[in-house]
Amino acid sequence: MEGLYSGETMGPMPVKFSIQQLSTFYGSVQALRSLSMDVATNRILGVIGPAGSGKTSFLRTLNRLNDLLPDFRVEGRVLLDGSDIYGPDTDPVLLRRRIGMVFAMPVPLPMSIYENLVYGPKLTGIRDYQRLGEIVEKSLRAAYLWDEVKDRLNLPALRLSGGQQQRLCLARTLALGPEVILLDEPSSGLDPISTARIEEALAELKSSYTIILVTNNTKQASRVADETAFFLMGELVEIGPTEKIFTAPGDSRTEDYVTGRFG
Amino acid sequence: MRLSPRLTQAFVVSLLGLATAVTLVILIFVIVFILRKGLPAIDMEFLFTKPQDMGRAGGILPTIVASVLLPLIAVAIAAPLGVSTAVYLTEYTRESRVTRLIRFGADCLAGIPSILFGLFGFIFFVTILQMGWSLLSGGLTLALMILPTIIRTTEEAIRAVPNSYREVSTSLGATRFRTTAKVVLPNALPGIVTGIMLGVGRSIGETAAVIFTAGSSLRMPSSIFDSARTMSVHFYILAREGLSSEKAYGTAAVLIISVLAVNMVAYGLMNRFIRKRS
Amino acid sequence: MKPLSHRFRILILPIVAVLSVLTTGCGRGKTSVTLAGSTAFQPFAEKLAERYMLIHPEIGVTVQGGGSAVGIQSALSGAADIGMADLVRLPAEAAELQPVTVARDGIVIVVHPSNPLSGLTMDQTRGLFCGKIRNWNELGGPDAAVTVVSREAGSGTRTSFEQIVGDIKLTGDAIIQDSNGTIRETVANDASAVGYLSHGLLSEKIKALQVDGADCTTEAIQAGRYPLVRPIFLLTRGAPTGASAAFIEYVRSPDAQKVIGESGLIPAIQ
Amino acid sequence: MIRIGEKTVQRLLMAAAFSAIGGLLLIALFIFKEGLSFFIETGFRRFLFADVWDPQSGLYGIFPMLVASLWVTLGAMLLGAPLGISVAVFLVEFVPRSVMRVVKPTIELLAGIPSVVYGFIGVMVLAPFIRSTFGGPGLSLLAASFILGVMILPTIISISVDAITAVPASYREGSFALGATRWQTVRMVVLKAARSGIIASVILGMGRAVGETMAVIMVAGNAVKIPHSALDSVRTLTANIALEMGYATGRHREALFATGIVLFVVIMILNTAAGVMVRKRVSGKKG
Repeated sequence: MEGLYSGETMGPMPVKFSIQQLSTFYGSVQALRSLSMDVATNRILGVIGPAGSGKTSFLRTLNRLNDLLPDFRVEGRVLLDGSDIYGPDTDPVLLRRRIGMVFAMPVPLPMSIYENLVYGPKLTGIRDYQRLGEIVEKSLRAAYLWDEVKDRLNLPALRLSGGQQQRLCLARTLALGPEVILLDEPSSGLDPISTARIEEALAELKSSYTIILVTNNTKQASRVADETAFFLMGELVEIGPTEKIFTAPGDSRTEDYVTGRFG
Repeated sequence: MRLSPRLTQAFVVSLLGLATAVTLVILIFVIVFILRKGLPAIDMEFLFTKPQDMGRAGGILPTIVASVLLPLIAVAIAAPLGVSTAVYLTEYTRESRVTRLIRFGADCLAGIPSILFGLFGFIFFVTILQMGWSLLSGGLTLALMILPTIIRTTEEAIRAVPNSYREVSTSLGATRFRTTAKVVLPNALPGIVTGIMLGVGRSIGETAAVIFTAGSSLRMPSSIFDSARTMSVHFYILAREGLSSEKAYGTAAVLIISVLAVNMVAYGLMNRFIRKRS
Repeated sequence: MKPLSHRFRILILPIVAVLSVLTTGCGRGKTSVTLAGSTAFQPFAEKLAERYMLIHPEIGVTVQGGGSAVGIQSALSGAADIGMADLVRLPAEAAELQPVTVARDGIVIVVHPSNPLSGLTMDQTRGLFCGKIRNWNELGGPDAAVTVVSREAGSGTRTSFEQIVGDIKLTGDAIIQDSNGTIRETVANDASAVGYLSHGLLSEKIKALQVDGADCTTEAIQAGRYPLVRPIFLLTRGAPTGASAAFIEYVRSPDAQKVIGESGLIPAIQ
Repeated sequence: MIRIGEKTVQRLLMAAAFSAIGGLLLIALFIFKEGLSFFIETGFRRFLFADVWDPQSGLYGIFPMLVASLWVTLGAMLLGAPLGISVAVFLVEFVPRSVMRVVKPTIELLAGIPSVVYGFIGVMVLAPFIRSTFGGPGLSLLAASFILGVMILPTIISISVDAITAVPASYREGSFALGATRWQTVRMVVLKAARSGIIASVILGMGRAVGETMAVIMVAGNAVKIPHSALDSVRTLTANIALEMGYATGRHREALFATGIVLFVVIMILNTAAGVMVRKRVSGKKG
């Protein structure tokens, strides 16, 4: 089923996610209010909006991480390559292997760097020591961390610096070989150099992954994202190519937010 | 009169230090009391031969074997059961009235006197299930006695594991079981080991319940269906029937040294395991 | 790096191996006789069992404790072949059991070695334990409040002691200890204490008192001069048969009675 | 890696949970079965609130023992809980980790020592000391509370140590960053974060104190009367059960099981009280 961009002339792009009237509830509290949008494949979608606008909740709904919350409920549909991820025959475990996620605060597992990286692949049954070594190197290089850690892979991950830990988390997600990468404010609390490293990595990764980057740093969105979506109070206010959103937004609320007048 | 934070800190720390000193003095007094009375009785013959003349002479080898086997059986039953129950209560069910009721029940049973566990074991395992006085009946009874402690300590340890680890593991495509086995339990290990060590300590030191279930036969147990007398029960009988206080304290000294050794080994292993990971 | 689950598997292997080895043990190879009951007689029964198994290696005799009530219960329920009880009068439940007297045990009144008294009459004993005599100076001793130490309600030693001395209503603030060993320790550590225990436990830490002028010796008991004596019964469901009968016969044999006499009890048969 | 069916794992864990809980329920039922009929026949007045316990003449009043049990448990907690928690805080917060790693197993050794050994130490050392310094028979409520206080230390200390060490370092760093001293950090941040673990240690410690049998019998003197001072000899409910169970038959035995039921209810009340008391105090401060 082909999803078209809303109001975009650049010809139909292959769609990774097609989200239709998505609403989410934590018990009685509603987080997202009937969201509808399409996410193009192999491009970076920036998601901006003030705190509490439902950005993170949206992200965690895509890889069904919100299932961990006891009274979480979903309405509407989220199609990944055409099939509804909340449908009965979707196995959330397999889904999460296709959709990797990097959290706001870097959370390395309390194991060595090596064990952190091979954690995902081993779950899919890869046992061959040689193959694991390749995956580790490939993903560390993709996250621009290989040179700094290649000869101390047995070091406990908690001994790395903040920036290195975040890149390790990115590498760990890449090691899983996902199709989509979700990033939840990856550079919050990082120094400019580490932030630049992450953004370089994302630009590089765009060619082989669909990336959704949630950030409250509008500059980062304008630098990195191909398309940008503006969330407010759980609603999708507007979505479109990044320079259109930042120079000629269709909705006054987007304009106020992007020019920094509020939020 | 508000003391400056620096002064209150110094005052409180010295108070806490005093509390620790008092505890250590008591601990050392108890150990010295036992070793002073017990060490003279310990020699090769005492450790490796069978008791004679009602325990007034000879060694305590059968009781040492029983004191190793009984807690082993109790923990081999109670640890898996207890940890699984705790995992089920924390990871696999939502916090509800039922889980709170179970937790409350476990707390109350942790307070039931061991004599009632002993009687239950005597009537249920020894008589009804025809297991007779045996290490198995004793092990099962002790398992039920230490179960509440293991369940509670494991639950607390699991609850202390930060939720972010579970989220990361799940986001990397782990099932709930793998997340529990690979991330939650390894990080909750210190608390679990503490619970099990308290269980071991309690089952090694128990007398009332053991006499009614594992019995107090002085013969060397050749299988878990044989009755056997642990070191604690041996001390109990020797001291209380006034047979030989010298042999009684010798047994207590051997007991203390082995319990201390077991504790040290268990913590050494666990600390090495943790240092490797964090 | 082996992840934890491997290590667990490795850890569990030895435990399972140990347990499986143990479960195959020789189990009930030989015919066995189980005794259970009175903690006071248990050590003596063990010693006799030891000697008996030297003579009859094909029979395994195990001895359990738990107290006279457990002895009676186990004999009734069949958990034990022979019950051991040291009660002067057996309770109603034991009516079905057939008692055999195998030994007698003298109960001796003990005080702290520093106590000058050397003996008591029956009336003085009754006065002390009923709380009528509250200070040692009433008996010519030092001016100190008497600490009465007694066994717990139902214990063979106490029931026998109270039945022989006659109509004792134990004083409310008596210290209760539940074994001979702890009574000895309590009296040995309290200069103004008075208690009673099996005469087998006498030691230099405590001082024995005469009763009506008689010392607690084997010949005084057998001559009937020393009153505080109680029988020790072996109980079987109906007449003893097979291995149980053989063991009981052995316990009543002169050899076993000599052993009982030497290790602190009074033989039932001269 | 073959993925063990999530469902089978869930069922296995549920089976383990229910067998464990089933076992514990079995014991509770066993105690209630043996003692309930007696409880109903005799009724509260002649059992719970009567104060003469003389099984030979059919009098089964346990009020003095109920009072004694509450006093002994309270005494043990007054000694064990504050001392235990202070030691736990001191070991984790104010002592280098290497020292803690040696001290903790040795303290846990206290848990392995048989209670009958504590009993003898009480009779031979503690009771004579109390008798000489404070008077009275020595074997008393004070001696029982002291010995129990010492015996529950390992439970309270080791579980509290784990609860406090589990508090993430970031909590402490946050507080230090605001200029708090170490003790202020402990009081305001660490103890609150470790609260549920510490409550668990206190409850388990109290359970151990109420359930302790052997040591209490040997040092409490076991006189059946309501204690008027800490120096009086007392008999707790637990001691009574253990003292006479070896010889009790018929109604006497049922009365002892009924005492077990009373004990079970007492523990329930103490546990709920401990839980509520701590929660109220903490929320009070926040409010």
